[in-house]
Amino acid sequence: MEYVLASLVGCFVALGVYLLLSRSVIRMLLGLVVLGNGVNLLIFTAGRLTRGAAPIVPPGLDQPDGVIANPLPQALILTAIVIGFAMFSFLLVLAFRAYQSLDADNTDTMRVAEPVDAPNPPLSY
Amino acid sequence: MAELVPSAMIETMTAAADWVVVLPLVLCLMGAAATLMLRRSGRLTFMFSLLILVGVIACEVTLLLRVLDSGPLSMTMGKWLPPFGISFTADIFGAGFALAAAVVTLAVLVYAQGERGADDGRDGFHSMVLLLLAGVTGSFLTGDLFNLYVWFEVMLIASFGLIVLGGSPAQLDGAVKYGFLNFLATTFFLLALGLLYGLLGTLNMADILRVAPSANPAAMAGVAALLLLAFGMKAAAFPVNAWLPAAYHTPPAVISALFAGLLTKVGVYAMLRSLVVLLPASRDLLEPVLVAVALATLLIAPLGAIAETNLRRAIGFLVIGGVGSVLAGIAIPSLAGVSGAGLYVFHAILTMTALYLVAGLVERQTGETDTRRMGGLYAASAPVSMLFFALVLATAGVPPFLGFWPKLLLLQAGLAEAGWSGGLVAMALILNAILTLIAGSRLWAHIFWRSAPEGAVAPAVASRQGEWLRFGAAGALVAVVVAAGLWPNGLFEALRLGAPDLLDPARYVAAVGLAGGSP
Amino acid sequence: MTPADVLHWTTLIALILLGLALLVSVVRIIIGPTLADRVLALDLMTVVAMGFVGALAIRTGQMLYLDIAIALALLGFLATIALARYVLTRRPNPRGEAP
Amino acid sequence: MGPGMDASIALVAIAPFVAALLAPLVQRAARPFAGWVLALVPAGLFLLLLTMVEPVISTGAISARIGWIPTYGLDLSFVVDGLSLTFALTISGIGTLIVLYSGAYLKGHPHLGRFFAFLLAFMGAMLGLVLADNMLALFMFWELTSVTSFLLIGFDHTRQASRRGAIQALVITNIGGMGLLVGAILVHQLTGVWDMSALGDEIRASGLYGLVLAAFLAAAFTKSAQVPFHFWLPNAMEAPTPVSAFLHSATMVQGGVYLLARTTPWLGDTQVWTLILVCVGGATLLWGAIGALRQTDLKQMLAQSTIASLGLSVLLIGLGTEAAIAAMLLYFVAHALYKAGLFMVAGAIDHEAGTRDITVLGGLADSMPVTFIAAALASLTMIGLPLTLGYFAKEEMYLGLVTGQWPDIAVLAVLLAGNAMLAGLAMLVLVKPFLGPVLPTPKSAHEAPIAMLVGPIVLGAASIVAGVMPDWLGHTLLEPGTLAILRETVSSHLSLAINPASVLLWLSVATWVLGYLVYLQAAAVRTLARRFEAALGWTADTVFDVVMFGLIRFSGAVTRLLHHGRLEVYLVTVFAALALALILPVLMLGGYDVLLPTAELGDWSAKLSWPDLQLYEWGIIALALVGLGAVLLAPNRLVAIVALGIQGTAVALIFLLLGAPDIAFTQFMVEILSVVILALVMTRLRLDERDHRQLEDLARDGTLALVCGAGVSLFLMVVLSGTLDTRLSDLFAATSVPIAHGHNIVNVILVDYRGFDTLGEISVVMAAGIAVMALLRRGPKRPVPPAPTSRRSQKAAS
Amino acid sequence: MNTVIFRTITPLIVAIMLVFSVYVCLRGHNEPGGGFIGGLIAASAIAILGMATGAEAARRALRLDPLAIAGFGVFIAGLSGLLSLFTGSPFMTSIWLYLELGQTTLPLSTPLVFDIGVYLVVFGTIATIALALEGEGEEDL
Amino acid sequence: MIAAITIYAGCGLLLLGAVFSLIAAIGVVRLPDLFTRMHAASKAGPVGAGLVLIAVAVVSGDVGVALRAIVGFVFLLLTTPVAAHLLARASYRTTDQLHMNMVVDELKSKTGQNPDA
Repeated sequence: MEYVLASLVGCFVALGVYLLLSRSVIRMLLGLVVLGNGVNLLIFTAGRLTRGAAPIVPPGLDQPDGVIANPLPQALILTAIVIGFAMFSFLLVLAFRAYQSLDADNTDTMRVAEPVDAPNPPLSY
Repeated sequence: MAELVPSAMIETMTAAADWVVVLPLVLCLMGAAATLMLRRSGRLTFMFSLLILVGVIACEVTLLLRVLDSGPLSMTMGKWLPPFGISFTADIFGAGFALAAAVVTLAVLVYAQGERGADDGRDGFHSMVLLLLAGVTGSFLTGDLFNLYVWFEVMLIASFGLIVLGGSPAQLDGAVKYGFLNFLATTFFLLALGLLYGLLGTLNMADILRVAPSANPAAMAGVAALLLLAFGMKAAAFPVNAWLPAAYHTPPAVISALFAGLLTKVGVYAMLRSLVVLLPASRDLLEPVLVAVALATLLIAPLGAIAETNLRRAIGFLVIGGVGSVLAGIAIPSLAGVSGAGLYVFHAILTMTALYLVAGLVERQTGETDTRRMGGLYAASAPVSMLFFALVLATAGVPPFLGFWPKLLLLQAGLAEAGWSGGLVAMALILNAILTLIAGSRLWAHIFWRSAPEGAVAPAVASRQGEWLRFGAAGALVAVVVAAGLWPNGLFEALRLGAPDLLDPARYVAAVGLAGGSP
Repeated sequence: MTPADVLHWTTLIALILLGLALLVSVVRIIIGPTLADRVLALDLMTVVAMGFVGALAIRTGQMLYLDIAIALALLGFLATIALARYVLTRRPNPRGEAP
Repeated sequence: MGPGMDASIALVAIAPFVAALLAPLVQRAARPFAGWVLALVPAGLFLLLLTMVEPVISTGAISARIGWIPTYGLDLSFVVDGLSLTFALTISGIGTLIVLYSGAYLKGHPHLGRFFAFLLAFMGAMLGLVLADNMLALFMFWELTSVTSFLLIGFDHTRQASRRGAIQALVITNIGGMGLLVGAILVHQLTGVWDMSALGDEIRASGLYGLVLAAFLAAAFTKSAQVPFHFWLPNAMEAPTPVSAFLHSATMVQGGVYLLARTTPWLGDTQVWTLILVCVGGATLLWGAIGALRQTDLKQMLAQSTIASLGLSVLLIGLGTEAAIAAMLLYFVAHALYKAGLFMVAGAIDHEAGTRDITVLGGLADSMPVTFIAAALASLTMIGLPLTLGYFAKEEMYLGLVTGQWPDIAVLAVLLAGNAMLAGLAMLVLVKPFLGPVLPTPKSAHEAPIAMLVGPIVLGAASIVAGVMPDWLGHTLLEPGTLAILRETVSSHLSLAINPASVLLWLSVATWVLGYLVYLQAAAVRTLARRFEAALGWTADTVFDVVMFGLIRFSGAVTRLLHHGRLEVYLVTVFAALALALILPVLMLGGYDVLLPTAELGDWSAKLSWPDLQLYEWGIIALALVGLGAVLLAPNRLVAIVALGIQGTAVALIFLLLGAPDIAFTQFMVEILSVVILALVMTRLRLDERDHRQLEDLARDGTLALVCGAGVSLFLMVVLSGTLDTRLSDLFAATSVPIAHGHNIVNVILVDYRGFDTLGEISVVMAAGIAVMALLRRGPKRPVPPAPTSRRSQKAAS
Repeated sequence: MNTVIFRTITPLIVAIMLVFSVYVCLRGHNEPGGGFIGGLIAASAIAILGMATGAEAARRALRLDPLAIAGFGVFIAGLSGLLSLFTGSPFMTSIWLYLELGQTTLPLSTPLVFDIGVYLVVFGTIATIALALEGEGEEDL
Repeated sequence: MIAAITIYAGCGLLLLGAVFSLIAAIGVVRLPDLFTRMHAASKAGPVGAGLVLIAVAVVSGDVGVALRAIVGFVFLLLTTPVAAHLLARASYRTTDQLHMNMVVDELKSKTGQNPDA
């Protein structure tokens, strides 16, 4: 089961990377989301998988009865999801503003900060 | 399982004085929250954040003195025994860098007030500066790798907010590159963390030190390589440094200054901590890569500074060159090497910030960002030219400025290294110093000595408003750089006490006190 | 067959059916042809996913999964509304500009 | 050597810097007399140093030590011995006169205050350099001289030639300075000491001797303008004349000579040393002398002759005999006196007559008699006539070489030729401008102001006074000086008596005669030298430009190649690095072995067994894959966004299946909100639809993506092949209810065990809110801090 | 989007969502949920309100600047951690108070305060983003 | 015994719900145009999910859980129509090519040529 998930993680990462290389800012954002999901799944899988029992102590008990899923990676993933979502929101709005003022969604044409026609450095003292 | 319960929590009382390790961070965070709530109240936000920063600096001075006096200081949150809770552990390096970061933030804040003038702070500038400092402080002081990730992200998102402040097209373009590449870097970090957790089952740094030697060495080397990539991106090491020259020159000068002082330094510090301290065995396996990266960064970055005509972009390349120096120290982790790397970080935090602030003064005076259209500033403004001159020399590592001392230590480390790597690194350091000086002297000649080129408007009379704040902030930082270079004994004393902790972290581990997790 | 066995097998079948339903509805998302079709299929997928969560709650006996289903019921339509708004703005526009 | 002496030595090193800081204020306060006031500082130091002469003669050396970085074992240690005292006295003495002279020369210059500051700082650096015993302190002062001389040479900063000269000097001497630093570090590593006075034979005995020697020689040769690094020196003439007079007589360029002398006891006196120094010195001597004859500009002639003199000094140090060392010391003083004097004279001529070209000058002796006397005194010393200091210097030079052996004869010939040319040059400098018919000059020449005359006269007189007191000279200069360099007592044998039987006398006469011939044939020599240069087509000077411009062009090319501003290429780099980082270390260390089936069949079946998954779980995984495929194949961005929901739902369901309801919950919510925000943004964008990539780009990106994905998968499998230490989670499960009072362990981790992470996390969320607000707000009328953009765009805006 | 059906149903749905969000937040310590999810649900409610009535109206309905709410959230979250300074424990040590209110015991704890802080931060931030994107971006945020 | 009956009942409801969901999904794929697909999606879909929720309520045998399940069902009934309504409206107003399958366009006949014009 873990190996299946490991392969799935690879698929997520591959698609994320592929989308990130696509030059369209919106697609790149989707790539970030997919990549983020892949990484979350990776953390989850790395914490080993247990089917079924959620890490919740049933009411009235002091300790969970039986095997539970590893709670620590879950907490880490939750943090990572939230952070990823915050980043995603920002980058999305950034892409939107960049589109508004640069009139471009394609990174090929986003060349204001590092101009295409940068002149040769002056040969002088 | 029940027998674990009594050993889950710390039994002893925590002295209130121990809180200095966490207070700087909490003050920054709550200060940021409070300034955000106050953001519609005019100048109050500035005064308030100033107050917070002074408090932070006071705490950090206390912390540094304490750490110098009695070794690393640790606090594990929530009274849980490490490694169950999150440890915050300050050693001399971490505390010193945190202090330097707070000091430059203070300077930047004052400078910004001089530049922004009557701006009411509704754009959340002060909150973001404080958040950035919180992220940086957290990264310097944390003793838990996942926690480090969180503070990285705090720093990152705050820097995102700052870099777009003002929203010019160039800024947005730079921010897109900066944003994507840096967010990717932290994603890689997270990836490495997941794998590391899967290997070791722990995230506490001291605990990792204990269990890492028995883990699968191949997988650990892979994790180390991923960490190297992630931190290398954050630190702008060649060849993954592209975001820095793409973005640093786009926001207003104050923000560039803040970034130059803080962001890449956190990256190299994390690299120092993770590779040299935590995973020394894996670091040794990666040494050829580290050496190659250090060499490339040292040699290629100053070329950019020579080629670039945009002033702040050129300085950005100098920042990268400095990163190369620190990488050299990480590539040769002898006592001299890590001391040099640590001292270089300290130097770079102060000097690079000051350099950008002075670049801001230059741009204000000339009304230009391109050195080809600048000139005549030497005659027009002696103070600016002297500040710039001192900083360029400090960057190039000319004695007696601060930059010389780390360069000396690193060269010593390189020349003492028996193998081929030490000699190469030393040679690269020397070439870097020469190229940096060439770049600096050309900038100097173009901006200051040359008379203003044809068609350029005569240097504008800068607005008087806020001039004292701007000059005061930049001048004070330069004064610190010069003074620290002239009397570096305190720094060397700190290095003498602190550097051995990096190579033999026994004191660090003892301070964390891993009583809770002993197998 | 004890009730527990019945429960086991029914939930298994139900989950398989629901999983199948998810996959089938995805087909419409992929083939479209219009955006509205896709949005509709996405909406259906959310609803089916809600059913899946419910069935899983029965299967595992963890009734607290129910809250997820409730939240899905409450929020699932948000995405649909947002996308419907988008569909609205994409009205054919002679000048080819975003409104 | 009580604390008083320590304090005075420290004072010598520090006072000029303090004076430099105050100089602009003094200049502002004492406007016309600033030169006189500030000259008091070097004069005072000169007197202070004079008081040390007696102790040095009697004890050999005085050392002083100021704690600097005790932790690092680094003190500011100074040594005053015959060598450093000679240099320090010359520097401060000439410095006094130069400060005086500058006050008059640059009268009314708007930046005179700065000039004084740089000049005094330079002098401080130079004094520190010659007094320092600690090699790092030496290096620090060494670099300070480079830096301050940079500011001085470029003082006339609006002229490109000035800036070029300054940068050239800085770059060349800095390259050498790095050599000094490396040498110092190597010496420290070999011996464990920073103080040069503590060094003995260790270096010569070490295997690294060659490297150390190369490092120190690089420093000395660049600083002292030896061939092939000589070219910066003439260009440094772009500085105002007082600066040239100072830099090229007793300071800056003599730093290299000083360094060689200082290192002789523990680095010198080996075959390599002698060979290199003699060859380089000899070549420099001849090259410089010929170069000087080529010029007609007074300053350039003097500058080139300085190169020759430096070559001469280096050659003498290389010889390393008692006589040669004595000659070097005498020659240093003599050269400093006459060269400073002649430069000041040249400055006076330039100042008063408006030109420095000897072909258009003539007969100035009438209008500038005092200047003429000063020039005559200096020139006679340069020629080396008896009763001047120069005479002794020359005698001593020849003294050690009259052995009759071939190498010595060869060196002797070189020396003779060089001296002869210098003597000829001295005659040219004296005769052409001052004697002969009066030629019209741009300005009507008249006597220079007193402050400009004090210097050359005093210096000229000094060389005569020294020239008639051989015993005093031997006692106070030669004996302590040679003791310092050779570390053995040498008794002086200078005498005024002229012995016609001595070969030396006839060698001197030969020098003068040859010099006179050179003088007569100056024009012919000049044309010849110029033709030679023209035939060569390039000089080291042009090579410098070629190298620098090449470097700049190369930098430009590299920078444009690497920092082109195309994000996708940056990303390709990053992902290539990721692929390497994921795969290479694990592969090279054999990490994948755990995944390979081993010989036992049991492992095969374990590896190949069908995963333990229910059908519906397969369904969800298929859903995830289909979702990914849908995103990949989506015809436009919006479909991709919708398709993103599929994989999001699938991931959430996977989490739910595997016992993570909290994540599933969050994932659902985040997925929905992501789509909402995306849709909100997309309603305000209109984007073109297709993926634009070329086929080869697609192939490249696809390969990279597949490699990264496979790398992550394989790595994860390697990690999974081990067992996980779950003690953290075990404890959380055990204590969640009893101690932390929460049944949802994940939530307890979030708010208690690792609540600190959550604190950071919510800070991220808050910051994201601020950042988005900053992005979207249309702020107050005035844009927030004005980021100066290019002027063009500002114009466009206004 | 201004259909009668939508506008009519919106207040009801928003109210339900807000109540539900508080419920999810408060019981998060024992069952799935917690401040973050609660905050997301509440923010979604505001987003729906924004879609139905426009950003300005939603902002008015909210009364407070949503970013200030977020700031307040971080502030009280930090404050809940600082409280343990007075108990001689490290930062963020939980403190539990059991209030006896008649028969029932009301547990008050710093983790609860912390979780409420999380709720407020998420709510404030997401509401800011959603409303900012909803509006035309001309207002002085 | 009662417990067993509730379980059997719950199982039945669960299966029914699953089948409804599947039918809804198939309907969305098979039906010819958006508005007919909407019937499947917004009628059969919520019914399927609702039946599953009711099954949860029945099986759990816990009043609290049952209440929550019912509340969830109510929410579903509250929100799905709104979403469907808005989507249909938006789609009706913006697309032309789907109208060819329409036999009667009541909205058009009520409000004239184009309700939004």
